[in-house]
Amino acid sequence: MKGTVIICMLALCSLLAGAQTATGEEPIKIGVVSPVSGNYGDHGALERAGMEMALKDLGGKILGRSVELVVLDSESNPDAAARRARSLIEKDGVKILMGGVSSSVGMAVGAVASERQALYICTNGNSDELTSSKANHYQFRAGASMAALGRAAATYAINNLGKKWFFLTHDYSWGLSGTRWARDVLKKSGGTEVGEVKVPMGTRDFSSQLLQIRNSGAEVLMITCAGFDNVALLKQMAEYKIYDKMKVVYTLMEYVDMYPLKPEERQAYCAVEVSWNETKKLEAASKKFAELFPKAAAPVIDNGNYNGYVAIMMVAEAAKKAGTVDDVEKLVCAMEGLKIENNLRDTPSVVDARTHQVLSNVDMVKANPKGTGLNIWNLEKVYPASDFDMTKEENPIDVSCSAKK
Amino acid sequence: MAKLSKIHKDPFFWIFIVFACYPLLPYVGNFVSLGTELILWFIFTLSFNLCLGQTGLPSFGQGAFYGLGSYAAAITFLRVFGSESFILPLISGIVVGALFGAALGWMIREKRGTYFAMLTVVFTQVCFGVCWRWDAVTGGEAGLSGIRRASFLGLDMSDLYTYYYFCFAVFMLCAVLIRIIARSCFGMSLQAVRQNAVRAQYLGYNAGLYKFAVFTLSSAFAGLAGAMYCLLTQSAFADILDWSKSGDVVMATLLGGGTVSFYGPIVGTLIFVLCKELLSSLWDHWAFAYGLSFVVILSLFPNGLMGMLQKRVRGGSLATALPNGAQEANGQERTAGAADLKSPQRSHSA
Amino acid sequence: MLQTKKLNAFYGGAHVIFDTSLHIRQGEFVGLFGRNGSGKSSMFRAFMGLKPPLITGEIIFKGKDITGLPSHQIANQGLGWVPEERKIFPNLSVRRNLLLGVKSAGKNGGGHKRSFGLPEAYHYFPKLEQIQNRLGNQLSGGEQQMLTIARTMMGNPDLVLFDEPTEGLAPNIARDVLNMILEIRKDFQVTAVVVEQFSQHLLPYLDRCYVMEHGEVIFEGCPKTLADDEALQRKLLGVG
Amino acid sequence: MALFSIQNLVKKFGAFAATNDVSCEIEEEGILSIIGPNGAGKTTFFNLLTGLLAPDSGTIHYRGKNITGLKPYQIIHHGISRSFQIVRLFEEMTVLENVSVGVQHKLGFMNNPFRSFKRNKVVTDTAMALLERVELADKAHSPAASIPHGDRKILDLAVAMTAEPGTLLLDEPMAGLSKAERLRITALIRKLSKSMKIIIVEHDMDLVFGISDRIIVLHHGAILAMGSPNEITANKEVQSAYLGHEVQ
Amino acid sequence: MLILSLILNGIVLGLVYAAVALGFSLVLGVSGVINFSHGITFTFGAYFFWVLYKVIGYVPAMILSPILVACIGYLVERLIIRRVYGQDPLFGLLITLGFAIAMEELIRMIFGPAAHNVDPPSFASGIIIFGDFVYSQYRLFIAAVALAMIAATWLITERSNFGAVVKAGMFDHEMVGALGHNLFRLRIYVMVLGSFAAGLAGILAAPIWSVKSGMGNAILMPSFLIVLMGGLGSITGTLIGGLLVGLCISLGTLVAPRYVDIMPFLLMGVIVYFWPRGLMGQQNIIE
Repeated sequence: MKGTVIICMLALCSLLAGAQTATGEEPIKIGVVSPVSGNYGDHGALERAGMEMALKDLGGKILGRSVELVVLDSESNPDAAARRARSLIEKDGVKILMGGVSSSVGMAVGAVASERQALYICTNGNSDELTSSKANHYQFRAGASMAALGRAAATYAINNLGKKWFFLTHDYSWGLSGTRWARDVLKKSGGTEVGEVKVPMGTRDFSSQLLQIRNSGAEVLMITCAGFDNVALLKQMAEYKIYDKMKVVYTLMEYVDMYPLKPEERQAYCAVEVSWNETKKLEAASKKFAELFPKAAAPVIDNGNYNGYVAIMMVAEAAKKAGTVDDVEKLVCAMEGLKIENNLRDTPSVVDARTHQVLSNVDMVKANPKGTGLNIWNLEKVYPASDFDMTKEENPIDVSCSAKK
Repeated sequence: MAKLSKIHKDPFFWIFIVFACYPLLPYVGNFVSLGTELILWFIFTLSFNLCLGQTGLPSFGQGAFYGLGSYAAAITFLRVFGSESFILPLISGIVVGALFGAALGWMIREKRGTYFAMLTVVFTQVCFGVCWRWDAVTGGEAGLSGIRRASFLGLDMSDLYTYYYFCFAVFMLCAVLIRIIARSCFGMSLQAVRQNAVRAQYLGYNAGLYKFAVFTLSSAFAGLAGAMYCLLTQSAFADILDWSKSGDVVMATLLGGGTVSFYGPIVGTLIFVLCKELLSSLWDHWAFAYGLSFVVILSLFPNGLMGMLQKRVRGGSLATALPNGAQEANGQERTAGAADLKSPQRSHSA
Repeated sequence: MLQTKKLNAFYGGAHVIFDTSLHIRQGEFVGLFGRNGSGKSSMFRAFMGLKPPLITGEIIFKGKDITGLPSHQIANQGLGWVPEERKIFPNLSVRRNLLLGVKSAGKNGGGHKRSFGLPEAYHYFPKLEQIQNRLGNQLSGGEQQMLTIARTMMGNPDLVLFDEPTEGLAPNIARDVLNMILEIRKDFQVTAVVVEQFSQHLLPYLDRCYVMEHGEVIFEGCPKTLADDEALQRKLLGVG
Repeated sequence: MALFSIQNLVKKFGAFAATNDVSCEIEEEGILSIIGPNGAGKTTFFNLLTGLLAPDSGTIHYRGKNITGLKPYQIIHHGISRSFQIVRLFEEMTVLENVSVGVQHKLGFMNNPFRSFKRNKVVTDTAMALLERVELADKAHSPAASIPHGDRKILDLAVAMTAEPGTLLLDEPMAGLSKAERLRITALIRKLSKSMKIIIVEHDMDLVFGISDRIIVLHHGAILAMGSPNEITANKEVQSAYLGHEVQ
Repeated sequence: MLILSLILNGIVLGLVYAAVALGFSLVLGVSGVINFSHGITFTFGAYFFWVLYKVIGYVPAMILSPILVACIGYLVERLIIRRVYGQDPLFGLLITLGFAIAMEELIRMIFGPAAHNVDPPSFASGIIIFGDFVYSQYRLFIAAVALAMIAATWLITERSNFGAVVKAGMFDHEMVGALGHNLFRLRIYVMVLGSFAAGLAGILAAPIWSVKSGMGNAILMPSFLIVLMGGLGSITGTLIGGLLVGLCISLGTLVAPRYVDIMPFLLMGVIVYFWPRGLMGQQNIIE
């Protein structure tokens, strides 16, 4: 039996060794921890598509070296994601990590990055914590913060839609922060809050909540809800004719969540990180994107792929500035204050040195009841994220290079 | 000296050698944190096998204790003592694991078979749900992070290799302990309860109490493994309480043949965990193969790899234990009064 | 009709039936006597394809080898079993318990004989009609036994195995049950084997009988011989 | 004081009273047999005495202590042990281990529960001595599943004896045994009866009438007669109950 | 008025849960297998429907898809669950769990991970409004179909001969076989019936919950709870259990919306403490 045990062990250990890639001309390896399987697999596919598109635009090279994306499945599970991130660093020698659809995954990978001193760009987590309480020196965020999105949506709603609000909150840190910032705006402008329901993650049936909301007499329903739950929510709001009773505002919406719905099922106002029709550049990029990825869930540039795109561009431009991709410390410092010109928009995105937050525009869109094809929404207003992101008083954290010294 | 010459016959010796050298091996040695994780998995599956292999308890809730242990360590570190302690989180992991194990064990000590399994599934789900929601304590879906490995006995645990060897030492300690338990008088009593609960009762063994005891003990070990995992990842997440973790530990144990061999769980874990990692990096839709592997393994090798290798499937192995037991119960009933319709009969399936 | 050749059965490590050869012919009423533990019930279970888990030898029913077949196939060949434990389904009413006896694989016996259905069941056991909506777990021993017999008959078996049909019944009820068995057997031309420890009542009606002891057949012959054999009787009753 | 003092014991299964208002006193000495026709409620009565079943009503006192409704593992502490009709052994263990498991509980292993089982000399020696007493010592290291049925029956008895009971209840000790094996067990029971009370449920009348000091006859869940073998043989009611005549 | 709406909503949800739990409960009762693949049959129902209803219309798709799901149930029994009968309960649990994981991924492979959209039928869309009282027509339609399913199952188990065999099979396999009923076939039938019911429930849920590969997971735990609360083998028990879970979830949104999905577990704990076999449970083969 001892023989069996030892043979099994050695055989399996060597199995692992076999998984190592051969070395030759050193490509730049970028580790991507992103959901491949599981319920968020589609969102993961989006951000990876964005990254690939950016690489294509760069000709596949950064600083003259070829770039290789090493993708590992995060399973949308922070535990698995952290494990995979560690394995990317240990096994593949990766120094730059990116990816992460949910904030929890972002925080988990960020913690690993900080422990191992690797650069990490969280692409799609929007929770405030990523750039406040859970911020660290090695961690950046390409997507907008919930503060910027929530306050943009709330400002628009208070100015245009009504002052009696009801909140529907996805009951986890991301959802709570969305409602928090919207409420902040509501209070400051003297509106009234009629009520709030919190729905746990994984809720498929919102009928009880919607019955409450319908009876509340609110003018505006302010929603922070994402993922599969959100698709169900949109449908059920149509089912209960909520859209007739009040205006529905989303603090953050994904194009792909709305795209499959019928016009009457999506009568909402939404804040989005990027709207494909914001600029001509973006429209052109969307066309290109649709050609490159015919199988993508939606044929436009959406939040997910936009953030992936920005993350790669950020690395490329920071590398240019620092002159290296191997020295993580230099790269981090180069990123701080970086203006990402190549971001498909007319205004560059700026990396905030203090919080490591990338500040782009936030778009406010209104669903298009007669929209056909891609035109599911009209662009209503463009807010610069820097106007709404957390102020120094609200978020005193400082993870910049200067602070480190 | 006679003992020394025989030591190479003890599988533990080889496990010791392989994993003592592990970080030094070329190629493989780079993956220290994977190695550490493997070692923690070993503790976890060995502890689970105390339930399944030794006592025949079909528990599907072991992942919950692992997760609770990991939370206990994180909370101890971050909230309760507020100190940079290394050993306190581990102790609280053990204590919390044991406490929850005791509570569940006490509630379901008299249940059997399928009913037992169902209740453990439900328990896992409740624990998961509470940890997921109660973010004031558990950090909710984002989990807890910011845990550091402080120095311990002058050793810098934040170094990966040091921590690896610490885990290795703890593993060897746990493994020896679990082996001592399995081979002790107490372990023999567990065997007795598994092999014939009625007879064991007539020898004075309170079967319910023994099930409770072993459940507590095994969840204490699981809690320790969880706490050490928390220190490895320096974070704690609700996701590890999900039943997929419980499923993995049962599968790893069965794959190795935990019911026929003490060392089965170690072999099974090694193969299971590594293959899962490898597969997930190779194929986007790895979950398909992963799921099918359950079906294939369970239907083709119900006694696991060790069972296959040993080629002596003992009468009471898991796959056959139940029908045998039921058969005896049947036989007993046939004389237990003509109108005795009380006890159920489990039929054989060909 | 039913024949065993060198039947051996093992029960939890114990060898309970040794090289037994029985032969039951069409239309016969055969008694199988023996003390507890002599292997009678195990024999029936072997016939029915139930445990004991291990049997060797051959069981031939209506010319077909039924050894090793699953029990429902054996039952559908026309073998009925009135188990010692009665095995009433406690969660079903009397009526539905009866209807369960109707076989899934259609009727047996080729239609030349009268078929036993619900009306017949109530005719022979009027008590069952009175309690037809009562649940199985609310019956007395006698009612249970009647129900078991009627339920087995609902499948119109060609051969019925009665396992201690009067066990644990008050004498007058036991006699009723026995009379019903005799009557039904006559009316429906059923071949029957009755297992009892020993029964004086039964002897006059039997065509043949076997006596088993320690898993072996120690006597085979006409009931009259057994009736005269005082020593064997006393041995069977355990008073000798 | 009587060993067992039983008052108005009732156990019903549904509407069927398997034990119907049984009251009796069982004295300290000798071998007692419980007989009765099939279905008379012997096994139920037996299971009530040994705690496998809890009575619906009535009380059982053992040596003056109320043991009604106690669980098997509690009853054993009062000194009552039993064997089984269908042997119940720890099938994956060896013969010696089977006995040792019983012995270690008796010796109070919980003082040191994590002591190695195999190296526990006291337990092994006691178990070995017991095996020698029942003449199974030569098979001590064979797996329990592999020994002949007669030996298994004896092993079952030996395991029951590990509790060093004051009363040993044997459930059909002869079931399924050959002539020679039965003689062996009979001798063994005789030997044991010198040091403890033995209560037997048995169909083998040779054994019952050969070794019993007293016999209880059960019929329809009630006690039909109780007395010495001679009294029972002479009892008309018993005769008729066995022969199936109606008892008026 | 709100309370009334919520109670009605709880009842509707409860009926759907009960309809799904029926199959789970029957398979558990007759085969003793904790069928973790029950959720995936629910998903299969929704997917077949999504594929079919645009091609062949609403009603034909609603009839055809559960039949296809039932075929899958048949295959699962024959190829997978059959291998673990009579073994440790963990075998059945794991083998079906593995199958469910694999099938979920297979669905993603074929149809992609994104959610798909199914419209409610035109005859049952819109809402009913009586003053403050609002309710969705489609939900009432679902409730009616679910109730019909439960009633049909009740009729089958309580009135038909087949149902008697099913109930008997939960109690004593041996005698069922000895009466000439094919236990193997019975297990297949029950699995097919259960899959059919789960598939139909999946179709009903598709328009309101939308179609996604992971949708089956949401109904697995309620099935567990319903079986534990209501008791195994009793249709009435399943119905009661379903209504309890539904009402608990619906009214729970008023009390503690965050813990709404944990509350049924607590209720179950209380019930199982007082009624170890559930409210209507009887002795059965899984104990």
